[in-house]
Amino acid sequence: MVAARVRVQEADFDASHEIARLRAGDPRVGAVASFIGVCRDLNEGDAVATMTLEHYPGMTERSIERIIDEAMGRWQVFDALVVHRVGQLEPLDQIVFVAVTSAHRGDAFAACEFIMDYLKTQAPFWKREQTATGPRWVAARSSDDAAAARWAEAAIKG
Amino acid sequence: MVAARVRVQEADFDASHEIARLRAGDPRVGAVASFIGVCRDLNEGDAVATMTLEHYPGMTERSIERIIDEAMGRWQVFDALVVHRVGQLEPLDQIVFVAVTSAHRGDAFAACEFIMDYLKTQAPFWKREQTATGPRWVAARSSDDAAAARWAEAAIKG
Amino acid sequence: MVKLLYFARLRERLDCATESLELPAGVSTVGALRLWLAGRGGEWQAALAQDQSVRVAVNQDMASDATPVQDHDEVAFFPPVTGG
Amino acid sequence: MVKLLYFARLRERLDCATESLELPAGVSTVGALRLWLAGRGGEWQAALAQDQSVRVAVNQDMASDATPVQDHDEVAFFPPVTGG
Repeated sequence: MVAARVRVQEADFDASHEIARLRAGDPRVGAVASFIGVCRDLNEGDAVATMTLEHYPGMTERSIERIIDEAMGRWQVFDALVVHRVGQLEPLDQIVFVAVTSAHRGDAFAACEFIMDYLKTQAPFWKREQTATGPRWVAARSSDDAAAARWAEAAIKG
Repeated sequence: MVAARVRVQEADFDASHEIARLRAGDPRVGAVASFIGVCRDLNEGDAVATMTLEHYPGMTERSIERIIDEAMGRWQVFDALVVHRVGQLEPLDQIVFVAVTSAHRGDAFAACEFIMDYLKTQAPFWKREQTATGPRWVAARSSDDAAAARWAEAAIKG
Repeated sequence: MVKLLYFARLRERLDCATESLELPAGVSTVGALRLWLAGRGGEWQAALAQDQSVRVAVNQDMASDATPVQDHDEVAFFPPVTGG
Repeated sequence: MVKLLYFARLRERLDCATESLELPAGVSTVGALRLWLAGRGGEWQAALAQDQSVRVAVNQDMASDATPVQDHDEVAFFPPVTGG
């Protein structure tokens, strides 16, 4: 049985549940690195009331699958999972979950951070924030490009 | 109210619950990096039936507190938690949990991995494995020393 | 026909989420298609101008100006992504 | 008196988890104390010899051979740690 490695959904997720499923019955797993991205109440200095996440159905899943494949080629990892929420979210809400299982922690950490860095620059999601002065589309950050570039020359092939 | 940043316990833990507590009510948190160390069924090529974790009560908590302080001095993080189990464990059991909250993912990932790397070489825990040929104390790994050393010159002061 | 998709700020500016288009004569790359669409003028000109940060995907793979476009392709235009 | 603690493999080899000891004359550092304990011979000599990987903590801080030891200190001897 192969569970989906990528899910895009409106519903919230439970980290423990996802991790338990990811490593279920695999006694080779010694390390699980995971990441949760959370909706903040402040962005670029402005209070954020709500946020809406739009995506490109089909391409989103496809691009994240490719990022996971790339991570699994670079590091010794057993499995990986990405859950990304779309729709309307509020401060304190969970947005994204990435988990990676491996025999050893170094590979798990590296693959997990790599997946997040690439997701931030490659996966077609767009955030629109509701602030006191009205809605605005969140601008891409050059620091995210820099974070992804740090993983080096071997780009993800289209 | 300040919750303990370090817990040493026989009981299992729930990652979602710990993460929710760690970031409860703090809308500045945008990133939660976490790690779970898991008991494998194989070590150094031998099947492991059970494992017993011994520690040095008092010094354990103290040394991990110091590691967390060091991490919080190096990176912009809001809070961190370490839960480490002791007593008898079996393959698939969770051993250790580290979680770090931050505004941004880079700091959260770095601090989380730093804490794990230092914990592996600085915190007084010892594993004894039960294998087919009897019990044995797990040997320290030079790769763990190397992982900790990579975080550079500034050693944690005694 | 090619299927065109617009996302996020670009969708709002153009007031268009999707359209079907008979590939214009002489248009066989992403760059040429973008130029042709900008030629519609108004918001299309402003939003798709070369100095705008517009990303393009062909059949759900990231593309560049040189990427070929042919009949039945799905071509999406969108701003730099901001998920995660 | 100093309180001495032994952990893990060292505790098992020495068959001793903890003891109280009147600090011997002339013993004022971790290195000197370890040497004095090794002088008990047998397993003590074997387990605490200089070529053994033994870690020492004084009052729950990691110590080196040069770390001072004085009355009322808690001194722990143990193998390299293997938690996590």
